[in-house]
Amino acid sequence: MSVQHQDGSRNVQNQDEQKHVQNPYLPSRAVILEVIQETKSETQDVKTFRLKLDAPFDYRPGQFVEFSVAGIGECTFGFASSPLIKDYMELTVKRTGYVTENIHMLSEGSTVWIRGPFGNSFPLEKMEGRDLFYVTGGLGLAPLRPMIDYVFDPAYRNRYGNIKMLMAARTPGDFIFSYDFEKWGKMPDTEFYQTIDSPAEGWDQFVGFPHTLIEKIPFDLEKTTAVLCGPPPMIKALSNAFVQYGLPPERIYTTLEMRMTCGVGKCGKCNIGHRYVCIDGPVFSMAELGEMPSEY
Amino acid sequence: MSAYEMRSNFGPLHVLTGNQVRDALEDVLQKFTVVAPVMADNKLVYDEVNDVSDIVLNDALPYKSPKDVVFPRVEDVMRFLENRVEEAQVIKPVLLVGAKPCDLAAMKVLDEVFTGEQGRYKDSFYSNRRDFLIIVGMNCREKKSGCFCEERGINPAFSQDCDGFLTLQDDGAVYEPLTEKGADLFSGATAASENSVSPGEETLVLNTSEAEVFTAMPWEKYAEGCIGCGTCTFICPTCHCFNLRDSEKKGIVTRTRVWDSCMYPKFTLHAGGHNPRTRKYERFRQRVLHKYLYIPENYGCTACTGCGRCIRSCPGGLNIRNTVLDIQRRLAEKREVHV
Amino acid sequence: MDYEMQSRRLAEIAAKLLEDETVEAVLGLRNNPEAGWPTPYCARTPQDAERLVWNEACYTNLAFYLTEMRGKTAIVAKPCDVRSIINLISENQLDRDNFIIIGIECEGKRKDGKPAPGCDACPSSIPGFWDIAIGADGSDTWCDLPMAQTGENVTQWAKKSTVEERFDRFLKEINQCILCYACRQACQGCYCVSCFMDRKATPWEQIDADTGSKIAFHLTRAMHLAGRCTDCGACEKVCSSGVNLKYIYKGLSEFVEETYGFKAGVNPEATPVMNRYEADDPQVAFLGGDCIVGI
Amino acid sequence: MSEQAEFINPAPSDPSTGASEEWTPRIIAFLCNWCSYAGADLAGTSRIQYPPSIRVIRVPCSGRVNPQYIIKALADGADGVMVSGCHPGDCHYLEGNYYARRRFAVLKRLLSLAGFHPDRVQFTWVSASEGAKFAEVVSTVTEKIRVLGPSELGGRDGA
Repeated sequence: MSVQHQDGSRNVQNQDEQKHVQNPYLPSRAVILEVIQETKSETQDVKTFRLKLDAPFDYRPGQFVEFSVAGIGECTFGFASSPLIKDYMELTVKRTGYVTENIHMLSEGSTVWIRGPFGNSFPLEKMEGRDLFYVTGGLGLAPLRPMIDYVFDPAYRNRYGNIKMLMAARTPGDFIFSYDFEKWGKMPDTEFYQTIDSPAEGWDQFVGFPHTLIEKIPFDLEKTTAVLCGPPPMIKALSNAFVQYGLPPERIYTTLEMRMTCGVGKCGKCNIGHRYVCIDGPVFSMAELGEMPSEY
Repeated sequence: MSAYEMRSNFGPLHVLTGNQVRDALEDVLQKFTVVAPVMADNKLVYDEVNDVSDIVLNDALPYKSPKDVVFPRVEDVMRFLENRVEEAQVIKPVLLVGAKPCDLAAMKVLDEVFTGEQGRYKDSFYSNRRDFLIIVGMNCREKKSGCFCEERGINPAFSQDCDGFLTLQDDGAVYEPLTEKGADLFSGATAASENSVSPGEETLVLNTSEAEVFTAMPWEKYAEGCIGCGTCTFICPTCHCFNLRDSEKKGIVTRTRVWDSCMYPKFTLHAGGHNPRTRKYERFRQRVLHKYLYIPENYGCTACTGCGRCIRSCPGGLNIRNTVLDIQRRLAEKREVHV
Repeated sequence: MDYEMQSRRLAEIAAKLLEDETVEAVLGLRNNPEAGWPTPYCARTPQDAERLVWNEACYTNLAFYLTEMRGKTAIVAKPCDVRSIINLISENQLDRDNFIIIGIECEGKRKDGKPAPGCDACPSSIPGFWDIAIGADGSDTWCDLPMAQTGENVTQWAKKSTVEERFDRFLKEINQCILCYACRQACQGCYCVSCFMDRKATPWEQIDADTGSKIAFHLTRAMHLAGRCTDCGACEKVCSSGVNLKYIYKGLSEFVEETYGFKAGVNPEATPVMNRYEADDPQVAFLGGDCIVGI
Repeated sequence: MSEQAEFINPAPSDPSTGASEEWTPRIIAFLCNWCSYAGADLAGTSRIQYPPSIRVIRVPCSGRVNPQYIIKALADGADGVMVSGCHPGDCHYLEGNYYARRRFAVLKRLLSLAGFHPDRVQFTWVSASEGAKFAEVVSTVTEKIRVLGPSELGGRDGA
């Protein structure tokens, strides 16, 4: 299992990783096993790709991968499937640019290239014994899914307390992984909520932005660690709301997205202050983010 | 052990006459691909040499930095074959002659970033080229307008960060081998080495934190005049941001590494359309702080060598040295008030 | 040319404008010994006005900066700056009520000991358009100095040369290009918020710096500048690689003038030449047509 | 200045070299939907023979053909580019081809200045009823480009 940097600091380093001899830029081959259409809204712009890798692949929840299509280019995606699944891995891709558009055209059996895993991960050990509060917006559910599935795994479930999940999306059709919702909602000691931006026909759950809703979901301030993921404005509003509510910023975690090229802290693109999102992140606590310039 | 104690372990000094320098260059030209300062279109640049008479060894600082010997503007790094990828790694040995102390210092920064222990990952593409590079440094006796290497703690007369150092004198030169690779490149009458040169003191540094300078300084004023052309980053000896791109030729997809520049808005543009740095002053701030704050924090060395290239070539007249001096002054004032 | 008198009068005028609060800023050039040549400067107080300079190295085209100014501005403009300003007004990029032109007579600038790019072809020492005049002797009247006008006539050259010669010249220039886009950034005509080379979702975007990308960039840029280039030479002045492609833009200007009778930077009211058509436009360039274009 | 690093294995040989058949130029043809594309259709349905050298891209109007497309085609190694639209005055959108006419004139001068042979890019007007003319135009253009030989820039994909 690859090394983690729980607090994002450079000093906590694993000897193995320091002596990284293999060329980190060389990708390995993978084949698409299945393409899953996620969103049911009109644009249908989110698909999940299930990949079979040539070489065994180990990662921790929160890490990301560089995904390339030869001749098109490379893109960064967070893992979207549980690391405990060894047969395949999944990546969720929204069609938004040149590369992702081409990725969306791929079908079963296509060859793609993968390098990674890169980045730190959610501090799972540090969270042991605590209640967890997941809040996600739209595609932000994807990088959190490995952690959700990991924690729900019978082997690890007893290490964590109660779980609250608040999933947000623009419209009912925009939820990704909706086929998992029933399973998650039935888990013991778990509360599962959904919200959409504006009212829709036949919708009986929350309506409104997540930061306006956390007051309606009672949680234990002392015992809870919050994990957020979503678009930058949502993260900013939501973390403010949590902090105002009394949750210390050290116990709010989020995962950032930045434009990236190399994934190994060289290309300079994901630089926020002296930190590189690709090696110091992508998981940061709000306390760490508070010290960094707000260029994200 | 300080690097300076290691001097002279690789042989004595060689005192060379002008003709001997020529002959030695003639000799190395047979063995290596030589990159040296040459005139091209009225500008002195580091470029590949075909004829010894083209080499210009004098006090002028070449217009562009020699970084593209190890980090080319465009380089093929790998290609996709049917079931695997292949790395481009057959590289000819290159001898860089006449690199000025500021450029040697820059090479050290690049080494640190790409292959250093602090960097966690080793950049193989860079180290492939770096391992095949021999550098012969050369002294610099003339301070150009905009040069401030001494404020950055660089001694223009000598540098340890190379395989051998050529000190030009009025009649001929003195060559000092500094590593095994540079041991017998030039030879002449031998002499004992004098351990008199020492590096200067770095005065132009920022001892501060991001929170203190990020919004408190008048960045918009510093960046006034910027046209966003990125010239500063392209001729900078330490700028190393890059992009990886695929191109297809004759059915084979090759991945290329090309320089990128933080002075372009597109540099940080997310696929989703969000851009963390949309304004020119924000990008200039990134460039200054990356050199003077972020790299020092991560790698322990300031990534500006005081070569003054960006100052001389900026169409908008932006000045990194004055910017840092002004920040220093403002910080000092602020701290005084607090005391 | 009396640079000293001109500078003195420029400082006086700028100080006065700022003192009266007629303008918020005076856009000009200041001495920059570190850079080695005068660089753009924005004077905002009457004291700042002292720093404005005017000498034979003041070759920067300031028109581009005018589009970024907020508030009322005075701009120190030589003939090529004014041509650019006229072009920008005709394309609705500048509001004429928002700035004052301090026209300054200029007989050509020098860069690195040679005439600056564009200056050898400059048709007149007098700006085409001004609010306040500074003549060559520092007075408020123009001296109308004789101009050398030794610039290359690109059409003539092209007609005499072979296709191979033209291709070689073009390739020689673009081979030096590193696609840094400094020419685009400095150009008065390149004000697009998102350049065709920078678009996110298209494969047009090529920064591989291979020959195909360079051809695509430079020719498309030239195409976009057809009938809009004011021959100020900013593209060549800022190029760090010494790429001289102004001859292409100039050749197109000559063509547009000869075929459609349009010259950029003359009339601020004119509709840009590529934005209109005549029903009886010459049928050049067409198969079987009168192919005067095919040089 | 620095040399490109090489790959250990030599590049696989170019499949396009060594072809012994007569060389046919690759010409990108931008055809206006309303006139020239219909003209090409008519040529087809009338079974008029013309060289198989063009790769047709249908556009709504000749005014829609961004000069960038033509430049990009040439820069990527097309042997020639042909653009065909409605006759002046017949534009489905009233004036698209008038704008295009100016644009093409300037573009052709630009390409000449840059040393592309002027014959590599051809503009023409073909109406929906001119099937025979379309075939004739394609033959003429192909012949002109065949005389010039392959593009100096070579095909990017080598196909």
